[in-house]
Amino acid sequence: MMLAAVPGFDGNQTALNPVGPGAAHIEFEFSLIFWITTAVYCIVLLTLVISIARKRHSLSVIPSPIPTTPESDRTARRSVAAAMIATIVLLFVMLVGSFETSRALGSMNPGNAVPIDVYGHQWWWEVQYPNDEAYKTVVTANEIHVPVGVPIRIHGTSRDVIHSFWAPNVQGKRDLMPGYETEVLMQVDQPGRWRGQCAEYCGEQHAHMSFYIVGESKEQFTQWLSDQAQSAVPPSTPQAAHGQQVFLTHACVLCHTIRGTPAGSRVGPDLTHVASRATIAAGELPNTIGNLGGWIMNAQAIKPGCRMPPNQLPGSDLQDLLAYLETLK
Amino acid sequence: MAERVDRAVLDVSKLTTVGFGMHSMTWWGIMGMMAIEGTVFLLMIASYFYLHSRSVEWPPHRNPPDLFWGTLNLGLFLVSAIPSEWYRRRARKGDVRAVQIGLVAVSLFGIANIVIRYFELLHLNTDWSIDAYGSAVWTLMGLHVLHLLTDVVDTVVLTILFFTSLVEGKRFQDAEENAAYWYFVVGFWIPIYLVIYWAPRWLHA
Amino acid sequence: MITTSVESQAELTEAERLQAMQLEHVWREPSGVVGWFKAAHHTTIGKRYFVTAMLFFLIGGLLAGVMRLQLAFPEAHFLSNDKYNQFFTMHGSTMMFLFAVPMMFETFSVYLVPLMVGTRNIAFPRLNAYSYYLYAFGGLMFYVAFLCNTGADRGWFSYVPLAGPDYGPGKRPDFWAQLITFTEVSALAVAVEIIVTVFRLRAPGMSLKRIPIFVWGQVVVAFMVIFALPGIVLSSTMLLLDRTCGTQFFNPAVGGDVLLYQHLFWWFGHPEVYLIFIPGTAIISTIVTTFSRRHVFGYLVLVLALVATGFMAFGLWVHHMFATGIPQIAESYFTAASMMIAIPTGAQIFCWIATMATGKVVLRTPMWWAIGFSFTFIMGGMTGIFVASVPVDLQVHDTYFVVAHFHYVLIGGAVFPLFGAISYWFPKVTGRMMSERLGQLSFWLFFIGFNVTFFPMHLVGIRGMPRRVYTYPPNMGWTRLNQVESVGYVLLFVAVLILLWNMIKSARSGVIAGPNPWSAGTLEWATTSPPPHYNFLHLPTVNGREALWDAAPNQPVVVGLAEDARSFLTTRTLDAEPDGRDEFPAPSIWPFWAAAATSLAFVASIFTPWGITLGSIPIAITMIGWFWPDRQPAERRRAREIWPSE
Amino acid sequence: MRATIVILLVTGVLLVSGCKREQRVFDPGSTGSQIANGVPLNEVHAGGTVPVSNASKYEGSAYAVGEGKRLFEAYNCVGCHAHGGGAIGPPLMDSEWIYGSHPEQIYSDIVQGRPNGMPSFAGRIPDYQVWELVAYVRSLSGQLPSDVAPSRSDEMPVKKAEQAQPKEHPADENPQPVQQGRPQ
Repeated sequence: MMLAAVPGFDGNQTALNPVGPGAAHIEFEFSLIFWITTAVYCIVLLTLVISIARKRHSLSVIPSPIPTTPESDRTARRSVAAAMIATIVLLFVMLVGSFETSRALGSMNPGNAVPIDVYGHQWWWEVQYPNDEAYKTVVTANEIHVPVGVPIRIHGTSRDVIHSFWAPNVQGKRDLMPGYETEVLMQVDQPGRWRGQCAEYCGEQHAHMSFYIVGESKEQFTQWLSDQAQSAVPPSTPQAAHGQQVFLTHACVLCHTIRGTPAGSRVGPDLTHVASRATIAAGELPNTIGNLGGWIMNAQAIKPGCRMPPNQLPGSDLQDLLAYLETLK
Repeated sequence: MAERVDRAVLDVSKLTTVGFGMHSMTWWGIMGMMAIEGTVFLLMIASYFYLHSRSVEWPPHRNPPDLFWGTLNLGLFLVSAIPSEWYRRRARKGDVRAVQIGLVAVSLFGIANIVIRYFELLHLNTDWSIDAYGSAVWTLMGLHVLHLLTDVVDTVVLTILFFTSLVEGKRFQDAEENAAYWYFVVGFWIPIYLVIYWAPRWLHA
Repeated sequence: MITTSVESQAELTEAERLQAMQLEHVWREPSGVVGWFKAAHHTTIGKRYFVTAMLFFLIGGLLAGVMRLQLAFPEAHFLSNDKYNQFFTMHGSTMMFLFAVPMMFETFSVYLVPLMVGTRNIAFPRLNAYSYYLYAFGGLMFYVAFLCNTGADRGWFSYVPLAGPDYGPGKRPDFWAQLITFTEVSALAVAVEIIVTVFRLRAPGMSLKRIPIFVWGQVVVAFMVIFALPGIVLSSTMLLLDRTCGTQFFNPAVGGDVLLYQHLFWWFGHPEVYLIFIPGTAIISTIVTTFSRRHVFGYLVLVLALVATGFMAFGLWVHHMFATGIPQIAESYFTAASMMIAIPTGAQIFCWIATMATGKVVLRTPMWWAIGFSFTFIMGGMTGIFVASVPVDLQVHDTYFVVAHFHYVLIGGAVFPLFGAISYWFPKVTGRMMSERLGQLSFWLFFIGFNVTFFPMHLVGIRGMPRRVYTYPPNMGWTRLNQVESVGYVLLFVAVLILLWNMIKSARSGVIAGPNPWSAGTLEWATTSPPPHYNFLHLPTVNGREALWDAAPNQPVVVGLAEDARSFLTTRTLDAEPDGRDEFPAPSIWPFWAAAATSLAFVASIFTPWGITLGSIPIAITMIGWFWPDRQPAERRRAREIWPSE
Repeated sequence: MRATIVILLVTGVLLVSGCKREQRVFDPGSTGSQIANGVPLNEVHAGGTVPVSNASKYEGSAYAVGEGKRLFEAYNCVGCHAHGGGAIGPPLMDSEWIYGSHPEQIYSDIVQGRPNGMPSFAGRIPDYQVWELVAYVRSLSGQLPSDVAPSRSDEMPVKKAEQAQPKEHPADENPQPVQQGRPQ
């Protein structure tokens, strides 16, 4: 029944390589429909080809129309009726399968689910781990760490246009729409990095709006969460200290937050722990010092139309700024 | 006309050239237009209630439209159906005089409707750019104004036509269909009137 | 070469020759440049629709080619993201609004339906001309805008808020919205003409159960157009109002709602898909009948299937919105409804197979296209079941799987039948046969190219590639498949070129076809090829489903219509018994001016809310000019009037 | 035929204006992305030069003005100027211009800052963003063509959409644009 075996469908962004119950249920229904429709397709077209081959007539002369009577059509009538019945039965099977899957998805126990808020922005994902004590609320971007084997409740909406939250290995997609709050239940059963991507056309950089769901053990997750809850470490080296000054006196501070510093704007991603993330620019580039530098100098060359302006800092300033950002683990 | 004797024929030379209702091409055309525009009206009304279902207060902190002018217009529309129906029936008899009088009357009614409509618009107590409610009300109103204007222009033109020497069977068909279209404009004012003027009051309570 | 059986030009008597000359004189289209804009015969307008729609098909195809080039390599910079977004939006909008509907509905119904029901012209010929000019002007406007970097770039659906006032700077979405207005007005006009033509102008004896399936298909489509298009009339108008007049329909901050747009759009958008392939299936029924040399099997089933599909189309729109998170109960309903659509479609396919299995199959080019249709369209139907199932749709929605699905449905369900129809009716329209050899060559190239292009899209979609992305990362395992698709495009392109070459060459030097080269059964084959402007020397009467096959030895013809005027016969809707005589209006320049005035108003309204208000004045003037009767014919008619005796 | 020509003429006009209006320059290039600084406008400085023509490039592009509108919020101009009506800072929708209404003057207002609270953005945001802000600010008082100025926003409507804003007539409207960037 499983199609995941098929080479090429074992990637980290495919519906046929489920790593959670949600995607698994869907993969089952997918396979069910796949096998039924494939069989039907072959049978129907085989019949078509055979009947043509048997009744084929020479091309040179177009014969005069042949008379037909209800009698002469009796067999045809019977076979068509049979085919119709078969069709209806098979449709019913697939329909029931579909309902069952929907029910299974609906009945994923939300009781002890870990709440995570996701906000779509043009063109990145804001991720929050709410906490009753507001100051402990963790804010990060484009990377959703989740404990393996525990149900997750994603609560999402959009800050601008319609986006669609979709990590196929984990769960089906859900649109995030301005004016609507939506909830998706999901669960990751395998540790690893599962890629997701915006699936609703959202403008200039729709192509570069991806994120990662990072499945990790409960311990790792709690550890990560408490780390993220911390404010940024104060710069230890003079270079980093100067880097922080660069950050606070240039455009950066106008859009970004670094908790523990005066920088508190919510326009762009929260950078308090930027160095702990594996990618920048909504999953487009690995988070290396080189990429980060290029991104700061001219993001527009990398991701045309994105909201990050070019910042042509003097070389030394840039080095220090990068050094500082690298300390934000 | 010369026909080969051996050829079986179906002679239609005795059939009528003037037909009313289902026997007239124009009637079918008008029906088509009504079907289209009716669907637009219905979908717009549906949108109105959809927007209502998405909002907490309806109308959002403002008064519903004042009843007076709208109701007055409703009354006028209904009365105008009387001369309309009268000349429609006379048209089937080819009674030029009656159709002339009827058309003049309905044109006058139509113009009166437009004037009153102007005052209606002044008393909607909302604006299309304030909120979705205002937009819906004004669009619904605008749709009906559009039809009202179109039909009044049609009627006036037809009236003029009926005072020329161009009157023929087809014109009487036109006259009848013009009445039919007027009923459409009048008929759809009733639900739209209820939606614009009464829905806010009922939904508010 | 083929020998055409049955009636080749029967010898005309002297009387008939005179009659023909008289009709020719009365029905001739005005000549000269100005005359070109007056023309109002359905064959003339139909041909113009065809050429224009074909042109837009080619342009849309070229746009697709550029996109395939961009997608052939990961992170390519051949097209900027800004350009790519315009390209895919223009491609979608062109194929839907400027090619598919005008071609499958307007072109075919305008040209063929009056011939198939055996009358002299389409109902409301001036409206017909008007509809064509509006369509042409709309397309012109859309592409002039594109040339000045104002090409629509928010997708063929232009969802709010992305296309709304706050996130769609400039005028791009406004031009899109007005393109909709143009094309929908022309489609609605033709819908009314077709319904009235079929309900009132059928040849005596063509009762409901004898109407050709092709005509049934177009009638169903006409009704769908009438009830579906108002949905997008509203949504595009609201969008334009929000953008230019500051209304708040889609502003969540003050009670507006972004889903309202989607509901209205898909209320139209889903039937749209069906009104593109229903004519396709109707064409297939026609071709299969002719080339299986027997009355189609299960006529009633086929007709009911078309009607059922038409009705169901309105119950499915939400299945384009599953990902927005709709209530479980609604989900279940729309899943069931979407799957049920497979029943009427399946019924049609089984009937075709039965027809072939019990007939004598002649594998001429049109039949090959019909077979190609079966392979592709059924595949599209199968993947349609994936999309219909809510849970599965949540995975494949807005991925390349869906792109593959609807290209199989639309190219399979519309373009294959279209090319079949071209090779089938080409002799009727031009009087010459198309080359069989080139025809089959183009078929095989197209068939292979199509599958090479679109089958891999299923796979790349399942591997997680979303739609409407201007590029993709190299490490996703999408590159190879995308390159295969791009190669397939080249095959498609060549195939279409060969088809065009075949048309041009055959139109000049093809074998003379004669009135009925396929010895088919429907009425359009009962007149000369190409048909004269009066269509039939004697208006025919009908004695069976396939008028020519079932004609009685001495099938009567209609006489007694005035031949010094464009007169025609009206019949009753159900039994098609003669009902009355009427007269078509003469060709006139006014429809053209009215269309021009309308176009100006539409374009102006993009830039100022006053566009429509002030623009309506010239519209009113031209319309009055259009409807104002001429004295001479009026007097003639009055002289001969016969009033109903009540 | 004639009407086709009319249509073509109309669209021809759109063509000319259209190309400019729909221009979307994402990567402003080395000059535009230089960090703006407070130097006098007429003084040539690597990338800092502000030719008078520069303004029209941004005021002609609907996209640039739209970006300006977004930055007006992002950089919290609304904090003092509200949505143009003014609060702590002066209103920007009227014809009153303390330091002149010409793009170059507004540019230096933003870059150099002004007494009583207007901070200087010198050394912070890139040059092209200043110009986008300038273009948007001028759209607030209807100085831009209505097909370029932004439509309504998806927020509580607090004022007419910029594109519907009647054109204000500042005192210094007519005299030539100042050669000297410094406020007189």
